[in-house]
Amino acid sequence: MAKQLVLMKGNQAIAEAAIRCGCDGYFGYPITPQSEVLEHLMAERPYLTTGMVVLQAESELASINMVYAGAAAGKRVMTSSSSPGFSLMQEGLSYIAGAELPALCVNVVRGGPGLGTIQPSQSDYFQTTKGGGHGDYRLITLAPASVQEMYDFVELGFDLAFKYRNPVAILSDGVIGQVMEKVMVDDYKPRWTNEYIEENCPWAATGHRSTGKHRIVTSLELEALKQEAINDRIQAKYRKCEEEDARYEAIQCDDAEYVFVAYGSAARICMKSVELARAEGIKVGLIRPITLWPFPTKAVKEIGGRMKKILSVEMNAGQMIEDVKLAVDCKVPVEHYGRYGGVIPTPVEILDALKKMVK
Amino acid sequence: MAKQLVLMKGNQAIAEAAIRCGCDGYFGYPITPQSEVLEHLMAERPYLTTGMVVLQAESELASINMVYAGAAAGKRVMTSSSSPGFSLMQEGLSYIAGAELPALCVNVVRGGPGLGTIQPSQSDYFQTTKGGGHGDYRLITLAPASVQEMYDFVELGFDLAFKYRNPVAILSDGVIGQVMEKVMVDDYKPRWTNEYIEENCPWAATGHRSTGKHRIVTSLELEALKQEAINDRIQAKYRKCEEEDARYEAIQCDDAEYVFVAYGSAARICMKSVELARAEGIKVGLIRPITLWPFPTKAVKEIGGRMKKILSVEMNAGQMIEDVKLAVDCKVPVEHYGRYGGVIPTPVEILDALKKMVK
Amino acid sequence: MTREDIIKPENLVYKRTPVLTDATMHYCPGCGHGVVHRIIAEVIEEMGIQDNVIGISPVGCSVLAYNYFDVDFVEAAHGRAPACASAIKRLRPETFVFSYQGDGDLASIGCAEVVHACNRGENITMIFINNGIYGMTGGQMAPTTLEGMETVTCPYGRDPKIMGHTMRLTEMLAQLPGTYYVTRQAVYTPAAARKCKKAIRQAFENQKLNKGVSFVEVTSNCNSGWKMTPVQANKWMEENTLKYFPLGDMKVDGKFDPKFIERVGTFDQPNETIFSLRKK
Amino acid sequence: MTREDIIKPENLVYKRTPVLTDATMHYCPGCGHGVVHRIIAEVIEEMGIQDNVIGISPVGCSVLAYNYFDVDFVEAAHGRAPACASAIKRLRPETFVFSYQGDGDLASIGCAEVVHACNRGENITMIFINNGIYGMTGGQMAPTTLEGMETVTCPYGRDPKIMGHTMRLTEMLAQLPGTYYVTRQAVYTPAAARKCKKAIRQAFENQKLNKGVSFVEVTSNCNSGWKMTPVQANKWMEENTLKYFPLGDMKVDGKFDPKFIERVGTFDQPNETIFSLRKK
Amino acid sequence: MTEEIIIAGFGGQGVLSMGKILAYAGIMQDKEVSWLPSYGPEMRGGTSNVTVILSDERICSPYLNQFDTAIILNQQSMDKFESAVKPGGLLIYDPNGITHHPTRKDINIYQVAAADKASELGISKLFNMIVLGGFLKVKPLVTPEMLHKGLEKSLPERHHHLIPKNEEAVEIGKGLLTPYHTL
Amino acid sequence: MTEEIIIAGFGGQGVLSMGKILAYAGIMQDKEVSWLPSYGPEMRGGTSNVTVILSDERICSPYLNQFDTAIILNQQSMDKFESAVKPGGLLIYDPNGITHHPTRKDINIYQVAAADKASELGISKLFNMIVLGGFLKVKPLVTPEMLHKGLEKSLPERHHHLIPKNEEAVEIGKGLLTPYHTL
Amino acid sequence: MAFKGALVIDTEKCKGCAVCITGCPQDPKCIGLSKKVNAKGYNYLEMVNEEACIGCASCAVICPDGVIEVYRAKC
Amino acid sequence: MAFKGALVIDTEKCKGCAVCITGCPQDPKCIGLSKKVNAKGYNYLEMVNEEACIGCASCAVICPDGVIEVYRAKC
Ligand SMILES: Cc1ncc(C[n+]2csc(CCOP(=O)(O)OP(=O)(O)O)c2C)c(N)n1
Ligand SMILES: Cc1ncc(C[n+]2csc(CCOP(=O)(O)OP(=O)(O)O)c2C)c(N)n1
Ligand code: SF4
Ligand code: SF4
Ligand code: SF4
Ligand code: SF4
Ligand code: SF4
Ligand code: SF4
Ligand SMILES: [Mg+2]
Ligand SMILES: [Mg+2]
Repeated sequence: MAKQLVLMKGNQAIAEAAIRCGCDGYFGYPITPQSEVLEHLMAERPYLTTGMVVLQAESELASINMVYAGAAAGKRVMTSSSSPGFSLMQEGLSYIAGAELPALCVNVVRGGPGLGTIQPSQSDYFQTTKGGGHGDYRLITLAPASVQEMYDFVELGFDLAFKYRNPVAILSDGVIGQVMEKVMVDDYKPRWTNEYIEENCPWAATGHRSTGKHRIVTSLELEALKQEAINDRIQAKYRKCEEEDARYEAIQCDDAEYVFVAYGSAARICMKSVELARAEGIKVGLIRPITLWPFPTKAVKEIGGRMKKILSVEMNAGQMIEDVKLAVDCKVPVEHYGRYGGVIPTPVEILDALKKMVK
Repeated sequence: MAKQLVLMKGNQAIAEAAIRCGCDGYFGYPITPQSEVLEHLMAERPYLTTGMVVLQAESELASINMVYAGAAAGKRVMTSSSSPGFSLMQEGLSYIAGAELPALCVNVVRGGPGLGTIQPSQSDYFQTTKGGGHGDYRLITLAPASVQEMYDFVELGFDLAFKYRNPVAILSDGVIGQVMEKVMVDDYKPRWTNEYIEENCPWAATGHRSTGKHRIVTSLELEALKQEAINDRIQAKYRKCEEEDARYEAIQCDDAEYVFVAYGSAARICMKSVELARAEGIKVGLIRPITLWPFPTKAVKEIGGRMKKILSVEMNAGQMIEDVKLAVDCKVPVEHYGRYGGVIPTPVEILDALKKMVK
Repeated sequence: MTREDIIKPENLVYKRTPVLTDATMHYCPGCGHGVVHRIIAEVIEEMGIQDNVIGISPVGCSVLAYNYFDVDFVEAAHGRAPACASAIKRLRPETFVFSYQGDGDLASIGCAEVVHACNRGENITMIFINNGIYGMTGGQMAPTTLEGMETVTCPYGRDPKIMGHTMRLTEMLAQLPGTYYVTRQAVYTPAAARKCKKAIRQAFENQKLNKGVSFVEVTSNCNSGWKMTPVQANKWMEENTLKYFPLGDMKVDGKFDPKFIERVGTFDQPNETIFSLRKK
Repeated sequence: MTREDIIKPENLVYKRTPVLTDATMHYCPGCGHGVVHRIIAEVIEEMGIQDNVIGISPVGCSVLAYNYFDVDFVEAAHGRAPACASAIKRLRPETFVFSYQGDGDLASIGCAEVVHACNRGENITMIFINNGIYGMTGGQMAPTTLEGMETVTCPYGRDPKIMGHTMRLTEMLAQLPGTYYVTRQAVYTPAAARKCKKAIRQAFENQKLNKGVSFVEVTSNCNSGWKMTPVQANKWMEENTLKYFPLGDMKVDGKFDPKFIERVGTFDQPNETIFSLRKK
Repeated sequence: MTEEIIIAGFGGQGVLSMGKILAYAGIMQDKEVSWLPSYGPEMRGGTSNVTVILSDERICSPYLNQFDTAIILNQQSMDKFESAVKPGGLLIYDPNGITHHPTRKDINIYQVAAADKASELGISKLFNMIVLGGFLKVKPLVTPEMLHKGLEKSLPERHHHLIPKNEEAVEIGKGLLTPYHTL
Repeated sequence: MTEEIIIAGFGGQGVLSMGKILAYAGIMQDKEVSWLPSYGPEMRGGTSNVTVILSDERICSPYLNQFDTAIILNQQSMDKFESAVKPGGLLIYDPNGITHHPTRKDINIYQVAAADKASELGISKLFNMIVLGGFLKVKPLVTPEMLHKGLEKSLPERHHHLIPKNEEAVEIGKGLLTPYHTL
Repeated sequence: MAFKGALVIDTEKCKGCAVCITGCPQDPKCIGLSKKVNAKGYNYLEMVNEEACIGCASCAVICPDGVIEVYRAKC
Repeated sequence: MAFKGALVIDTEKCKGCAVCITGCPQDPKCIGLSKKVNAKGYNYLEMVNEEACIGCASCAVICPDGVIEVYRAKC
C-alpha cells in the first residue's frame, strides 16, 4: 500500500500527516477553527499504532512548553492552535528558538485582534514572520494554500525544523483548515528509533549521556558576550535559510505587467482573479510565497521588478506589503488590497482592486 | 511644593510617575531588570495616599488581564515587565487593542531569545511595533532615552492611551531601567474621580449603567462584517495617530551628510559617537525616534532623504532598519550596526562602523 | 375561575426578570447556562443592585452572557476572568463583581488565576458552570469530564491513565483561606434550581462582608456535547455526574461543612466507579 | 590513631558524589538549594541511574542546576517545568524524569501546570523548594511568604488582606488522585537532611511503579532574601516557617497519612498566628 | 464542468453530510472537489451551510459568494442566499417553515417538500437525502452508482446497512420535486 | 569637567552605595550625574560594579568601556577593569585578597588598605567609606560639605546619626592612601 | 374544576427543550410540546392539561429561556 | 586521645556559611571558621577540635557545597 487518495479537511490532513510521517508527539488545546487536528488524532489513536504520543494539554502555554521539552529530548513534536492561542505561545516559541530546538507549530488563523471572530484571516503575518516573541529570532514559516499542502508541509516542516534546529510555523487559516479536498497521503513511515536519535541528535537531552557527557538544553546565557555568540550562530543559520529555503510559486508571470502577491487562501482566491482579469485582457500574474519567512525576496525582486505595479492581496490590514516593498527596493509601486476581521475577499472584488490600481 | 529634583533609577521613575500622575492601578510580576517598578510602589504604598491599587500578580498573564479589566472599568492602569514576561502578555495586549481600551505597558528589554540574558537589549522592537499578538493592531510605542523620559512618558503614555483608546507601550531597556539620573518630578495630581470617569468614559463598564444602558466591553464579534467594521475604526485611529503623534528628536542633522537612526539607550550612546565623529570631521547627525510606532516616517524621510547614507544603530540583529528603509523609500542606502544578546555597543565601535560605511 | 381570571397582575407568581435583556440566548435548547443566567439576574433584581454590578463573562458558550444581562459586563480572555474580577473589585470596591466561567475556562486554562484569586481572598462572587465538557468549541474533554465519558477528544471514553483524572477543583478551592463560601449546586430540577438561587443570593450578599471569595459551582449539562436530549442529559447527570460531584455546601461563613471534611478524607481512594459510560 | 591513619579509602564514610560536576554552585553561602542538589545527586548515584535520567530546571535561583548535575538536563520556562517533565516522560518512558522548582516558579506563575501534571498522574518526580521568597530576582514575595514577613515587595510585612494568604499548595496537590507520594521535608539539620534523602529516594523509586506523581516539598531558606546569616535563617525557619508548613508525609503509596487528614480539617480556621515577623 | 453549490439550513438538518456525500460522489467520478462548511460551533443553534464545488479543473477559490445552485432548508438561509444564485442558476428549497418564498425571476426554482414527507414516513433522519434526490433530479451530476460509492465512503462502516434506505430516500426526493418558477 | 568612574568588587562590599554617595554629592554641586550598576541579582555571589559619571555637561552614554578612574576591591575586578582605565587615568585598589597586582605603567595607581583597617577598627560596614576617602584624596571632586549632603540624601533618615562615623571613615581613608605607581 | 394556576408562554422564545415538562409535578403533566413549530423551527411549549395547573412555577424556574410566566389564584 | 573521625575539607569550595558547624554534635564543636579567607573571599571551614570528631558526617550531610569528605576509623 503506497499513496492513497482521501477526502479530508485541512486540519485533519495536518493530523494524518503527523501520524504518517513519523511524528513522535502532539500536544494541543482546542480552539476553533483548528480543533479537528486534535480530534482526528484522538479518533485515530496513533499511540496504539505508531506509538505517537497525543495529549490534550491544559492550555496553549502548557502545549508549547511540552513541545519545547519534547524537542529537547530529541523527539519530533508539534502543536497547533489558532490566533489567541498562538499569542499565548510566544514566550515558548522564543525559548524553542533560543535553545535551538526543532519543532512544528501550526496556526490556523482567525480574525483578531482579541477574541475577534472565528472566521478566517491572515492577520497574524507580522506575528509569525517578524517575531511575536521577544528577542532576535525567526520562525521558518510555511503557508499552505490547499489541503494537500497542509498534509505535505508537516513533513517538510519537520525536515526544515531539524535542518536548522529552529521552530517552524505552518501559517494557515480557517478556509484551508476547514475545507475538505482530495489529498494524496503517504504510507506510514516509521518513527525515529532512540538509537537513531542518539546518533543524529547529539544535542538532545535523551537522559542517556551517550555522547559521554551530560547534555544541557537551555536558552539562558548570563554572560552577554556568550549570548551574543549564540545569537551570531542563530543569525548565521537564518542567512543560510534565506539562501537555501525560500519557496514560492509563480503563476502566469511570464508575460504579466502586473502581479498579485498573495499567500494561502488569499492566493487561492487570486488565482480566480487572474483568470477573470486575463479574460478581460489584463495581463496579471500571481506570486505565491510559500515560505513567508524566509520571504522569497529574490523571486519577488526579480519578477516583481519587471512589473508596472504590484498588488499585495492579504486578508489583513496590510502586513506582507512591507516585505514586498523591501523585496523590490520600493522601485515598483506596491499597493495593498485587503479584507479583514474574518471577511474573505471575492475574486471579483480583487479584480476590481486590480483595475483601480491599473488605471 | 511644585517640581522637585531627585536622583532615581529609570524603573523607580516609572513607579514614581505613576503615583504622581494619578494612576489608578499597577499590576505586575517581578522580573529582572525591571523589578524596581513594583518594589518602589510597594515601598511607597500609594494605596495609603493617592488610593492607587498596587498588586503583585501571580504571573504576567494575570497582570495583563488585570490591566485589561481595570481599563475596561474606566481606570488608568498599567503593568511592567521584561522580555519573556512581555511575550506572555501578547494575547492580553491583543485583547486590549481589540476591545479598544487604554492601558500602559512597560517593557524593560533584556537580551533574548528565550531566557537569554538579563543584560540590556533592544531585540523586542519587532514584537512591540509590528504586533507580537495576533490580529491587526498596533501598540503606540514610546522609547525613553533617559530617566527623565521614563518619568515623563508615563503620563504621556496614559494621555495617548486615552486619546486613542489603545494600549501604549514604553519600550525601554536594562540600561535606562537601571541607571540613576536626575529627574524633575511633578507634584501629585489627583486621580480621576468616579464621576469624571462616568462622564468622560461612556464606554467603560463602571457597573453603574449611568449612560442609561448596560455597557459591554468585549473584543468578540462573531459576524465577520461587523468585525471588519470594528477593524476599520481601529485602523482609522491608527492613521490619525500616525498623522498626529509621531515624535522624534533630531540632533545635529542640519549640516549632516550621514545620520544615525537610533532610539533609547542606543541613541544615548550614538550622541557620544556623533561627538567623536564630528571631532574627526565626519558630518554626522542623529535622528532619535521617540515613538517607534507610529514611526516618525515623515521626519526620517525628510531628514534621511538628504543624507548620503544612513546607519541604523540598534542593540539587536536588525529590526528598526526595515522601518528606516521604508521611510526613505529605499532611496538612500541604509545600513545596520548592532550588538545583541545583551552586549552594549561602545561609542567608539559605532564610530568605527560609521567610518566603514562612509568609505 | 377561568384562565382569564387568573392572569392578572395581582396573581403573578413568576415573571422573567427585567435584568435579563430581551435578546434570545444563543444556547442550545435545555442548556443549563440559561437557567443560571436567569437565576443570577433574579438575584440582582431582588438585591436591587442592577446599577451597581459588573459581570465578567468567560470564553466558552457563555462568552456572550453580556448580551443577556442588562448590567455592565466585561468579556475576559480564556481562563482569566478571576484576574479580571480581582482587578475590577480592587479598583471599584463599591460595585458587586461576579465572574462566570465554564469548566474548561476555569479548571483547565484558567487554573492558576482561579487558585490565586481565591488565595488572595478577593471579595467577589464566582460562578462556575461545570458541564463536563468544552461546549463552545464542539464538545472536547474538560478536566471535569467523567472517567469513561466520551467526547470528541476522547471518543473511546476518557482514560485516566492517559488523559488524567476527573478534577474536583472546587473541593481544593474550599481549602484556601481566601474562600469564604463554597458550594456545589445544580439546576436540573425545580428544587435544585431554587436551592441554587439561594446559594447565589448568598454568594452576592457576602460581598457586603468583605470576607473573601464566594464560589458557587453549578453542575450542569451540555446536551450538544453529550449528544443527548436535554431531558436525557439531566437524567444522565443525576445518575453519573452527581456521584462524583455531590451537591451541597463545602464551606459556609468561612467554616467547613463537616460532611465535606469527611469527603476530603476519601480523596486518596481511587475512584471505584470508573464509569463505564460508553454508549452502545 | 592519627588523622593520617584514618584518611584511607576503606574508612571513607562521606564523599561528594560524582553525579555532581566540579563546578562551584553559584548559590549564596548556606543556601538549601545546594543541599538538595547534593541529595538528589546522591540518590541518582545510589540508584545507578545516572545514564537514564533527565532533570528539568526551573527559572529561579536553581536555573543553572544543569551545570551542577552530571546528568542530561532541560531548562524550562518560568513555571512550566511540570509541563516539560510530562512531555519528556511520555516521550521517553524509559528514563527517570524529575523536575526541580522554586516556590515562585511552582506555586505562583506555574500553578496551573503543576496542578494539571499532578491531576494527570504523570509518572515523574517533582522537587519543590519552598523558601518563601523569590530568591533569584532579589527577594520578592512568593505565594508561600509567611504573613507578616518582609520582602522587597512587601517591605512592611505581608498583609494577607491585600497580598493574599500564605499558600500551602502541596496540601492541595496531595488530594489529586494523580499524586502517589506527597511529603514535606527540610534540610536544615543533619537529621532532616537524612530524612529528606530517604523521601527523595522514595520519590525516584516510585517511578518504577508507574503510579503517578511523587512530590517532595523541601522547606528551605533564602539567606539573601531573608537578609539573615545562614545559621539565623535556619533557626528562623524552624521557629516560623515550620509552624505553618509542618514537615512530614501527606500521602504515601497513594494513601493519606491520618495526621494529614486531621490537618486538612482545620484549613478553614484563620491562621491564628499572624506572624509578627517585622524586624526591629 | 464546474458546479458551485451552497446548501444551507439549520444545524442538525444534515446539511454538512449532504454536501459530503456529493463531494465523495464527485471524487468517484474523478472530479476535483471542495467542501467548505460555515464553521462556528462556537455559535450555538445558528444556521449551518456548506459550499460544495465539483469541477473538472483545479478549483481556485473554495470560498464563493455566488453559486450555480442553492439548496435552502430554512427561512434564514433563504434570506441570505436567494440573491447569491447566479442568474440562470438553480434554487431548490423545502417549503416547510418558509414564510417568504423566493421572488427572483431570473433563476429556476423548485420545491421539495422533504420535511413533511420524512415525518410522514417516519424517516426524519433521511430528510437530507430526500432533498438531495430533488437536486439530483434537476442536475444529475453524479450517477446512482457513484452516489452509492459516495455513501459508502462518507458513512461509517457500521452504518453501511442503511445505504439502501438512503438510496430509497433519494428516489423519493426525485419524485417530490415540484417546479415553483422555471425559466 | 567629566569624570567617569568604575567601582567594582564583591557583592556586599558597599560598591553600589559608594557610587550612590558620589552621585548625590555630585548633584549637590549641580553636576549632571549617572549611576549605572551591573545588575543581575539573578547571578548570586558574583561581582558587583557600578559606573558613575559626574559631568558639567549632558551625559551621553551612561554605559562606558573606558574610565578615568577605577576603584577596585577584589581580584576578579582587577582582572576585568585594570585594562579599562584610560591612559593617564587612575586606579585605586585595596590590596587585601589581591594576588596579581596591577602592572600598567601608563596610569596612576594607589592602594588603600581599607579592609584591614576596617576590621582592625571593627567598622567593617564602613569599609567602602574608607576606600572613598582614598579616592577623594587623589581627586577631590566633591567638597566635604557636599559629601555630607550626599550622605544625607543617600542614607535613610534613621541612619543619619551615623553620618559623622561615615565622615570619619572617609578621613581615615585619606590617610591610608599609598602610591603604588605614579606617573 | 376551577383553575388554580395559569401560564403565559412566549412561544417564539421557546426552544422546545422539554425540561419544564419534567419539572411539572402534576400527573398527567399540565404542559407538553406542540406539534407545531415556531419561527426558529422548535416545537414549542403549550398547555395540554390546563385545568390541572396549580401555578407552582416549577416549570418556570427550570426553563433556561425564561419563556414561562406563571399566575396563581389567591385562594 | 585517639582519633575516631577525620575530615578532608575542600577549602576553596567552602563558602563559610557555618551551617555544618551547627550540625556537629560534639561540644565543643570539632569545626569552626578560619580567620583566613579563600580566593572567593570566604572564611573557610577548618577543624578546631580535631580529636573530638567521631566521623558522624553530620556536618557533611548539611553542607550545601559538598565541601566535606568524612572518614571514620573502623573500631
Ligand atoms: C486562548 C484560547 N484558547 C482556546 C480558545 C478556544 N475555546 C473557546 S471556548 C473554549 C472552552 C469552553 O469550554 P468551557 O469553559 O467548559 O465552557 P462551555 O462552553 O462548556 O460552557 C475553548 C477551548 C480560546 N478562545 N482562547
Ligand atoms: C516569564 C518570566 N517571568 C518572570 C521572570 C523573572 N524571574 C526569574 S526567577 C523568578 C522567581 C524565582 O523565585 P522562586 O521560584 O521562588 O525560586 P528561588 O529563586 O527562590 O529559588 C522570577 C520571577 C522570568 N524569568 N520569566
Ligand atoms: S454547546 Fe453545550 S454548553 Fe454550549 S449552549 Fe449548547 S448545550 Fe449549552
Ligand atoms: S538568593 Fe536565596 S535562594 Fe537564591 S541562592 Fe541565595 S540564598 Fe539561595
Ligand atoms: S406552574 Fe406548576 S403545575 Fe403549572 S404547569 Fe408549571 S409546573 Fe406544572
Ligand atoms: S423549558 Fe422553556 S424553552 Fe424549554 S420547552 Fe419549556 S418553555 Fe420551552
Ligand atoms: S563528622 Fe561529625 S563529629 Fe566530625 S566534624 Fe563532622 S559533624 Fe562533627
Ligand atoms: S557548610 Fe560547607 S560551605 Fe558552609 S561552612 Fe561548612 S564546609 Fe563551608
Ligand atoms: Mg464546559
Ligand atoms: Mg523561592
